[in-house]
Amino acid sequence: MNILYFELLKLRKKSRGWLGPILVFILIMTAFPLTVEFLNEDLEQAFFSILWIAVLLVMMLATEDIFLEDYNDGSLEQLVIHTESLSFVIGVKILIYWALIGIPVSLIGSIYCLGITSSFEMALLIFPVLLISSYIFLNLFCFGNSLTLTKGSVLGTLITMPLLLPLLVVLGKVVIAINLGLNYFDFLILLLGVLSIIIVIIPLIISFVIRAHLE
Amino acid sequence: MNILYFELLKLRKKSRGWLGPILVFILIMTAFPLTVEFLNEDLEQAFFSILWIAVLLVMMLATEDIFLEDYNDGSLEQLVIHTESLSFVIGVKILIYWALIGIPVSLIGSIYCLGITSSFEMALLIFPVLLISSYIFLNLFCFGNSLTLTKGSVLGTLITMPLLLPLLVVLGKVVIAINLGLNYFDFLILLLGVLSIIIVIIPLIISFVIRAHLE
Amino acid sequence: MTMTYLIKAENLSYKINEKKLFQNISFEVNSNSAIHITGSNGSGKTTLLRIILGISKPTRGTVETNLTSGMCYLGHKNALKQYLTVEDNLILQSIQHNKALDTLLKDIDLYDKLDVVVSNLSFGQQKKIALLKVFLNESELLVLDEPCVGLDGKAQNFLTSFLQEELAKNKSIIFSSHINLNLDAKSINLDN
Amino acid sequence: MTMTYLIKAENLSYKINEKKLFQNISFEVNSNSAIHITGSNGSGKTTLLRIILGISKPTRGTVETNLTSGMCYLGHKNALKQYLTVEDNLILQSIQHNKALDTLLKDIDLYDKLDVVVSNLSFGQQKKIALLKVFLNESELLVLDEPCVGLDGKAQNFLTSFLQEELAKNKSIIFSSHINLNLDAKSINLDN
Amino acid sequence: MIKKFIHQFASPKTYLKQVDRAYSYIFFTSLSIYLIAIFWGLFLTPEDFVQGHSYRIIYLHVPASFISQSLYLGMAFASAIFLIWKVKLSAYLVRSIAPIGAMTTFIALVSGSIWGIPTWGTWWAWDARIISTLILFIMYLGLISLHDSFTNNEKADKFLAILVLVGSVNIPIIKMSVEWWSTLHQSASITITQKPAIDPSMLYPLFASAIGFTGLVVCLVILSSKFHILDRERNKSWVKDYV
Ligand code: HEM
Ligand SMILES: Nc1ncnc2c1ncn2[C@@H]1O[C@H](COP(=O)(O)OP(=O)(O)OP(=O)(O)O)[C@@H](O)[C@H]1O
Ligand SMILES: Nc1ncnc2c1ncn2[C@@H]1O[C@H](COP(=O)(O)OP(=O)(O)OP(=O)(O)O)[C@@H](O)[C@H]1O
Ligand SMILES: [Mg+2]
Ligand SMILES: [Mg+2]
Repeated sequence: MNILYFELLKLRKKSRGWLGPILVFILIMTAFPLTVEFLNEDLEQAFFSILWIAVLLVMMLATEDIFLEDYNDGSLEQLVIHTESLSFVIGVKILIYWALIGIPVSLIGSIYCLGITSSFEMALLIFPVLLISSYIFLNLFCFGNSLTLTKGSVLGTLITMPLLLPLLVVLGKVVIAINLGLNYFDFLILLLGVLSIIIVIIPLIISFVIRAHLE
Repeated sequence: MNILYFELLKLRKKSRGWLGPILVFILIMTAFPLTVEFLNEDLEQAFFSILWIAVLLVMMLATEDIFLEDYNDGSLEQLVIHTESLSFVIGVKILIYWALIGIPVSLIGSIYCLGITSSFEMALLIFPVLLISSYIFLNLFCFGNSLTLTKGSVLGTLITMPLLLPLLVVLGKVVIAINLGLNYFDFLILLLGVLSIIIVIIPLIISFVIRAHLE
Repeated sequence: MTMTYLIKAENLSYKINEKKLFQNISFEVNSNSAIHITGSNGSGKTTLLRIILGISKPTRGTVETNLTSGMCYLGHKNALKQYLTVEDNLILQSIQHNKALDTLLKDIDLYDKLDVVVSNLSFGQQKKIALLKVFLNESELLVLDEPCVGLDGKAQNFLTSFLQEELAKNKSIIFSSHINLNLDAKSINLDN
Repeated sequence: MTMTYLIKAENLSYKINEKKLFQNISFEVNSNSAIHITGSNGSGKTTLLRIILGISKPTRGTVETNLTSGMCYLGHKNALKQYLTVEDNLILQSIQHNKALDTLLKDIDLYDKLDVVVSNLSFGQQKKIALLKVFLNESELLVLDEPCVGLDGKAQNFLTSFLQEELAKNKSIIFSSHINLNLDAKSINLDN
Repeated sequence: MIKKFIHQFASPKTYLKQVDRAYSYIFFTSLSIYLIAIFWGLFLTPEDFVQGHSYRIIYLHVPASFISQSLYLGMAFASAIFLIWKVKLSAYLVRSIAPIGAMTTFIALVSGSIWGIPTWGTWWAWDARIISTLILFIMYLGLISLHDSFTNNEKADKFLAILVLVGSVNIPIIKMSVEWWSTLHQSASITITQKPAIDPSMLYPLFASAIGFTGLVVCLVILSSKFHILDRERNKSWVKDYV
């Protein structure tokens, strides 16, 4: 489990890598009520829209050079030479990003949710959704960025966004489901299902892609 | 005016630098109606909130490594050695980023505005506001990034955030002003005033900061 | 009775965009032997080493390996994190802080730089830090791509004598270099 | 009658974190002369060159310059954009496409690489591209920080003979190098 | 076994030969079918009760929308073959289908937008089906730019195939978008399980136009793949003979 320690060590010093995205998240969530004078219900309506987009953007920011730095300085080569299971390492790496960025963002998001909707239940229900969706976003962005490793993150974004939009739609549905007291758990299970597939497959695909890049 | 041509050449090939942010903008604006099932009026309310935040984010993305790349590959050193007026070069550089990212984003933003509010007047009035605010955002983010050139840290974001929030508030007011048919031009002149100060001072400060970094 | 080889390359050819870089390179690396890959800039030395490492695939030919304890590779890029201190970088490369490391650091004049951020080190000092991994390796094959770029005379001598010792310890070395390393090595030239 | 100098450095000292890097370095660069700065890794060669260029400030001492046509600098970092082709990089460095360039490119075996993206070039080839700026410069003073790192023998010889020609043309050169360049140069050693 | 068979059969050379033979047949039959369908649809069917004449754009809109998704499925299929059996031809096909797919998706979007003006009173709506079609369009653009961003074609093929496969999860979502979300847009009026919710007098020409349009698009794919193959294999000896 050295890789876990190594990644943490790197991120600790590179606060831009994890604190940055979290700060951006806070910035967005703080700024949006400022931008328009909302009535209270409107605020609530817009809140979730902003919330999901903010989560998406933050995960995008967080993963922007998740592999690029290692590629540029030659660490990725070393990794490919020295590790048996590249996909495992990649899985762990994504996990750490999630732990350092996904979890705080989910927490902060729930707190904002509490602040805006004043509904403790809502905040509680939204928290696991945030956790899962941030993890899915992270995985997908990592996939896009691995494909376009040397080509810059635009292409990465262009490629990943279509993969994400369906998830956004589902997230919109979840909010409605919570509001109406409907099948919230069905959605949660759906998301969990998607996550469990992604968590296994994406690192495998990424490791394949990275090997192909170095070739 | 070689610098103009050079920057354009670089950006042309590095679509990440300019096409990327524009794409992200489009994707945010396209994705947000998906995230919640809005009624049409709600959509309009949330729209401006999303718009300003999207513009802010996009300018942040665009400037992320506006100096870092040149610093890392040694071009910045060469620039300092060979140019008399570093601050002029920096001013031009920001201008180009604005032309390539700020203007398209403002245009696209206005078009979305037309699409969502169905008000031609609104779109027309919002366009100059977008132009000016994107330029201001760009300048401020460039400043923040120059400060934290080598640190790979969030310091830039932290420093610029307090500078940006008042601007966001003003932008929120502008929308209300347009909606109510009130002192829109006062706001426009206010923004122009801020811009004209920033446009002169920021490049000077940045050039100073960069020299200090290289020392 | 066949002699065991560590690496056996047969008829390696490499093409880029339909242009041949090198053709029909064959060699064997046995324990206790060094191979010096020479050739002008862009002749494919780095490419060949990467093929041996298994990162790149040759257009034609095969590489068979017979290693028990892996290889140690240092390329043009030195895999250091510029924003971390020397100490943190050593940790990242799983180098334990022990006596051997201390004496090494003294030998290469970097003992007092442990807590300096790598980006503040000079070009040659960075290369030296990257070489630490090589100096402390425990693998039987060293693959070094121009290891003495940027090193001063003293460090070059240190490297050469280190490599000689390694050979004496029955290890094997494949390296590319434009500078002559005073090593008893079979040389393979990639220019045609 | 005083002789005119291009650069006159007097009593340069440089401290980092209260530790002396070098002390009391004085020299003059006159036209038609070369200065070779030597010293072990981390002895301050790059720092000294950057002081001469005016990028860094010495802790003590002064540098007076007397240049009419500027300097041409090539450091460890080669100021190439990895994602652009060689051709675009030349444009960025204001190098016109003309006969001189063509013959140069042929001399250093890069004529067929004009439309290759720099990141696809080998280490030495990238250095050569960076040196093109030096080969085509029109300034009276060349400041070169280890210009032959990674170059093959042929390119090194080419560089040496180019520098000799430049000297013959009344230009001046300050360079640092661990490799001996066979140039008639006054050397300044930074080790103490 | 399978591998050997595929490799022999699916050499670009044989592919081009076969396709050259079939091309003109496909082109002329599908062209005539499409022309007949359009003539039928435009002149021989009655005016729609609600929509008036404007509904007749259906003969462009529906086939284009349908094909744009089918092409993606085709790409996904070819990508899988490429990644599993390393059949070069499928990689070529994937790359050649992408721009055609982008084109048909674009036609679907534009024809839909035009249709929206008389029927919905707006040319654009933030509706699931429309957005998902837009997403499909973006996906096609992404695929093309990904492939083009690499100078090394072999790498590009691999990455393209992976992306196509990963992206194919979106296809069912696009397909089902109308059922899953309440939208402005029509849901499928022709399903296998239910009786068509459309008048037969419109249905038959619609069918015919779909078939004709498909044939025409196939012709485009053939042309595009021919260009692509000749370009990619331009250094092979057979290409010199072929040209
Ligand atoms: C930009 C706007 C539009 C887009 C992107 C769009 C997209 C699509 C798509 C993707 C299909 C599905 C084809 C299939 O499932 O195989 C479709 C079918 C259809 N569209 Fe649209 N559409 C748009 C506007 C319209 C408008 C304005 C109308 C008419 C009021 C319309 C009427 C239909 C009909 C009747 C079908 C056939 C449904 C079926 O039988 O499956 N569409 N469209
Ligand atoms: N996409 C490409 N297009 C054209 N040429 C390429 C491409 N990719 C690599 N090359 C060429 O392949 C060769 C790679 O050589 P390699 O890096 O192995 O050289 P080397 O022998 O290590 O040189 P050096 O001594 O400079 O390190 C170079 O000549 C480079 O120009
Ligand atoms: N922040 C810092 N803390 C400690 N030491 C520093 C710091 N910044 C620079 N140094 C030291 O200053 C010196 C800079 O040397 P410089 O880069 O000029 O060396 P050089 O002679 O060019 O060496 P090389 O031959 O390796 O290129 C190095 O010894 C480096 O360790
Ligand atoms: Mg090399
Ligand atoms: Mg140096």
